[in-house]
Amino acid sequence: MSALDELYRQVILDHYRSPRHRGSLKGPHIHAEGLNPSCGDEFSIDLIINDGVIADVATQGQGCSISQASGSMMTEAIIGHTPDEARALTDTFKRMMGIEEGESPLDPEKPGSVLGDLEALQGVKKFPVRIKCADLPWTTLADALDRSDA
Amino acid sequence: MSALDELYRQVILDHYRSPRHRGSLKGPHIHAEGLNPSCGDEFSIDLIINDGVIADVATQGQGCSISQASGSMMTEAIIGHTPDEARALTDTFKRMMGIEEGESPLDPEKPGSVLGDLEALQGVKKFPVRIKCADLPWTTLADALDRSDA
Amino acid sequence: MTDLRHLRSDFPILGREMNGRPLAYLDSAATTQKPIQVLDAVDDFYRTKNANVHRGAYALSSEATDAFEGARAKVASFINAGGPNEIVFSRGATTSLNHIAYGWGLNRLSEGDRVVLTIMEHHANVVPWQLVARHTGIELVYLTLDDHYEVDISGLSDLLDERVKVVAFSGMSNVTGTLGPVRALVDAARSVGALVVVDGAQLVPHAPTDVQDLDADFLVFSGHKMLGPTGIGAMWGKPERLEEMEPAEGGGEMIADVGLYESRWAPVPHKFEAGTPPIAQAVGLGAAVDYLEAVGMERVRDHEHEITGYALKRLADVPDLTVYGPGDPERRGGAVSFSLADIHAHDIATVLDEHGIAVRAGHHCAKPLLRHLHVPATARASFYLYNTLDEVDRLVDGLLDARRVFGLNA
Amino acid sequence: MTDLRHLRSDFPILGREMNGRPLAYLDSAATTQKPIQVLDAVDDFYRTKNANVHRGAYALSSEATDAFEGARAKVASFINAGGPNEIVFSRGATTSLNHIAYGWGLNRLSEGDRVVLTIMEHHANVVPWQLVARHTGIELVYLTLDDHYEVDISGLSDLLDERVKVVAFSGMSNVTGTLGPVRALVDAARSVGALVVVDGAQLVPHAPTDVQDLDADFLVFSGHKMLGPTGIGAMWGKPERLEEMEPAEGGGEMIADVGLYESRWAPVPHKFEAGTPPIAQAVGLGAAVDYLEAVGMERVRDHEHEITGYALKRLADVPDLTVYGPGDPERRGGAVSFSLADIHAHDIATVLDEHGIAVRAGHHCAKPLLRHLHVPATARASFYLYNTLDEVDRLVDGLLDARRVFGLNA
Ligand SMILES: Cc1ncc(COP(=O)(O)O)c(C=O)c1O
Ligand SMILES: Cc1ncc(COP(=O)(O)O)c(C=O)c1O
Repeated sequence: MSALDELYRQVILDHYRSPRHRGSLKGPHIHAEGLNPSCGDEFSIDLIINDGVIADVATQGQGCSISQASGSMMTEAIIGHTPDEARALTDTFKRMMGIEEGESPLDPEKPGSVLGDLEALQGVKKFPVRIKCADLPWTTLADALDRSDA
Repeated sequence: MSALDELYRQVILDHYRSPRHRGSLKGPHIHAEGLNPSCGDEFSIDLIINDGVIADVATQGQGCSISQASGSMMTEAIIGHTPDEARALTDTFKRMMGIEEGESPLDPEKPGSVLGDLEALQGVKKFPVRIKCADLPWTTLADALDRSDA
Repeated sequence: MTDLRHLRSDFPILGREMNGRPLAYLDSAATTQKPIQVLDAVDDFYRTKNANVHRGAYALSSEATDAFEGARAKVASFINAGGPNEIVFSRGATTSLNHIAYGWGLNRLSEGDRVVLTIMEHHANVVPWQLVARHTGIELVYLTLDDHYEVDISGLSDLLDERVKVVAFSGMSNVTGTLGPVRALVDAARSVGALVVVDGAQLVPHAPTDVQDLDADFLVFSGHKMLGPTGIGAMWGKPERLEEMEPAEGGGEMIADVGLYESRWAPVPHKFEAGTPPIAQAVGLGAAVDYLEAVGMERVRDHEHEITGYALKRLADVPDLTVYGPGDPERRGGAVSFSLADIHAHDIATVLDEHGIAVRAGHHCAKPLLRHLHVPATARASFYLYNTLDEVDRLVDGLLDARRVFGLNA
Repeated sequence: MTDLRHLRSDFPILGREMNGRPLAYLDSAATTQKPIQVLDAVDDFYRTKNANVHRGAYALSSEATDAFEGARAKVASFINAGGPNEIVFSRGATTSLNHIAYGWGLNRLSEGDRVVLTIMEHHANVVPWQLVARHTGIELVYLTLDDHYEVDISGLSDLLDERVKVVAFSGMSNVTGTLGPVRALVDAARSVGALVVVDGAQLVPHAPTDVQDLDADFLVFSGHKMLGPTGIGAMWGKPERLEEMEPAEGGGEMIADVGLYESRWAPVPHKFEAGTPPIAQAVGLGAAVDYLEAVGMERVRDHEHEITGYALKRLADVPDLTVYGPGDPERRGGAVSFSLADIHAHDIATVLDEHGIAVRAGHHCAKPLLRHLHVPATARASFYLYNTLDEVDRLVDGLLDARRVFGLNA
């Protein structure tokens, strides 16, 4: 597979074209917005945390397939988890992408076992300019969780 | 004679150290000020024109030996002359210095015959950075004469 | 075809490979590449003449000053200015526009005065006026674009009254390639005595420019967009306007005298050049101007018309591709913005990059325009004298590959 | 002696002849010469990486961005800043001081507020405040120099009250070599909550600088005075101050969003860097910093102390020569201003130029100081790492020849 085809895997295009948990939430929720000023990509997130668990999530935004797909996959990965688990996931993701230091957490023998669909974003690592695209939703999530003090 | 000794001839040093017609004039006079902003040299001139003739002149200023000597010699050269003669002299001087286009007006056979002491300033031509020093008093004079409408 | 292919060897970077393919640099609206003639001029300046300018009483400093002022004279004659003193060097078009907004605007405009802009302005011709508005209460008024991507001047006469003090517009849009309607806007401004500021960042590099014909009050442009170094640009101003304008920056070299509480300014243009100027960069810009003049600005323009026309024709064959900009290559510049199906502009740029093709993606520092066009980002190819028709073909092939990668039929 | 003679071959221009003699360049306070390492870094950037920064979605632009941001990181670590984001690139010290005066002063100061300066300030730290005073009504207050050419801080406590909002001063005078009394002025400013701005144009190039120790709010300096290219400089700011400061220039790259009438700014430091920055020049400054670090700033300082000490000693033997500046070489910088008998400074410079020696003559952009010293112009020799004791000997010989030319006994 060429680097391009590895970058734009089917699962990524699918999340880009049909983003999950799209929209906004009513009621007591946490809201955060992220912007990548250099390219103009935008991402915002609403979270509802009930009984210490992320009960619902909705996102809005515009931008490239990488940022939007990363955000869509993120929503699926965090829903039903505690804020601390979401934080841990954020770290795992950032380590996989080389954004944070540390060994890649993935198991090369069993693709998909650690981060599920998100592992498809590994192809972005060959495109350093695009890493911040994949990162935007996660930085916005981290910001939201910080605000919640949860 | 070295270029330096040609530049700083005795007559120039003499005018520098004992400038002629130094001071200011009272009564109906024309006043103009000149400044060379890059080096800070200053020169100002007072003229009294009676019956179409420059009857008196006085200058003030500070600056290098070239600008001050040029101004001192200028006063001697213009006093008693009409404004038009002073303008013509200015042109002759500027042509000698290569500031204005045209053949040098000097007679190499008879040094001093055209511009008197002022011909000593020819040595400045070898020092292009200093030409504007020699020119400052003359530009100020031209300015004064323009104001007088004489 | 005005074949300028032989010039390519003057540009070392064009020999580079990018992702395994020869580099096709289609981003000259952002910044241009530099010929060795410019690089050598800069290098030679540092190696043989470097000293600070204007202040020196020694020969080296006077050589440096001559080189710097010589560059000013070259730039002046390049745009047919009345003389070198009508040229003020700056860091670039942005700084020059800020100088005008602050130096002229902050000192001479007040509450209720209006500045007319167009919706296609680069942020460099929007934000400085917004900053000055904060301090003065001036109002910004925008002309919009019509369906053909031309500045809509139909409402212009209604808009004109004595409140309009400045009309400031781009000579050519860096997004749509739209040419500013210079004649109409200058006449309109004159009819109410308003100042005319032309942002020539995309104009001066690409076509012969004659400020006598233009008849504006100010024209600004950047060296790095016309083969020159980064860090240098210029403002041309009408002598009367330069006289009446206050300096926006204070410091050394721009003064006649400095007192403790007040100062007097040096003559134009020096009063606008506070501090040590970008000396070597001005020398480089002078060399860039020499280079462009040797090629001939008519040829530069003709070459770009040809390549832009070819690009518009070939892009029309790519399914689901929309070009944002006028269709007639003779009536537009060589910045070609487009979108392709549902593929985001950044993804287009990434695919093209893999093909060795450099295009820009994003809002191109023109957010008001992109909002007006209802598109968050476009991809943009832009051309200069070193580009070839082959590179356009490669662009089209790259776009077809983007369709493939995104699962669209090619 | 910290012998740095071997470095001279890195500086091509130092091999040049001037008026038939080897060039003795004693004007580094005006601008410094550039080593090949810096020239090569700039040239290489243009030949292999040139693209606009931040905006690109292609690999070349990301290489350019990495080079530019890498330079920011180098500059940050050179002055021990908390991180790269504390560094704002500009055209030079003058522009940075204007940014502070406009960005902070114009927006946060008002009538009756006071800015404390010293009489030894360069025009770059005087005129911007005067310009801002026109729009705000702030008052400028000056500390003077005592008989030993030291800043007189005896009246400081009387002067301090809640009206004092800014204390801005030079780390080292470019005329007298006087070091700004950093500790006393920072403490004084802190006691009334005033902002501290240090003009480091002559400080940062010549001695190790640690902004953590300095404890100011802002520090500015110019690349061309520290072996770097012209057209680049930097401002360091405390993070809190950078956050609260408004941008002085508007344009592309400094925004988060641009509306028709209002905009939001990008994060620090980008909000202060409108438009295309001096990209290649930043890369060159990064290389200059690498060079200085390889030599070691302690050695640079020690070398200058030594050469300045030797110069002060030798100049004392020239009859009728007056040095304007502190006598102890360890307590001053390497700018040595002097007058000689009744010979005007320009005439001194001309005579020395004939000897191949480049010194500056004039008011050195410090008219308030020269008025205070009651001297219309001085000649100034200033030293850097590439100067030698031989050059000092040649300076002294030249001065003796000036006496001869002016008919004074040698
Ligand atoms: C139309 C237009 N104006 C102004 C600018 C700003 O130029 P610079 O970034 O060189 O200051 C640009 C460059 O992007 C431009 O395209
Ligand atoms: C003390 C001081 N401050 C500021 C400046 C201004 O620096 P620049 O001309 O590089 O902006 C200088 C340079 O002459 C200086 O010596």
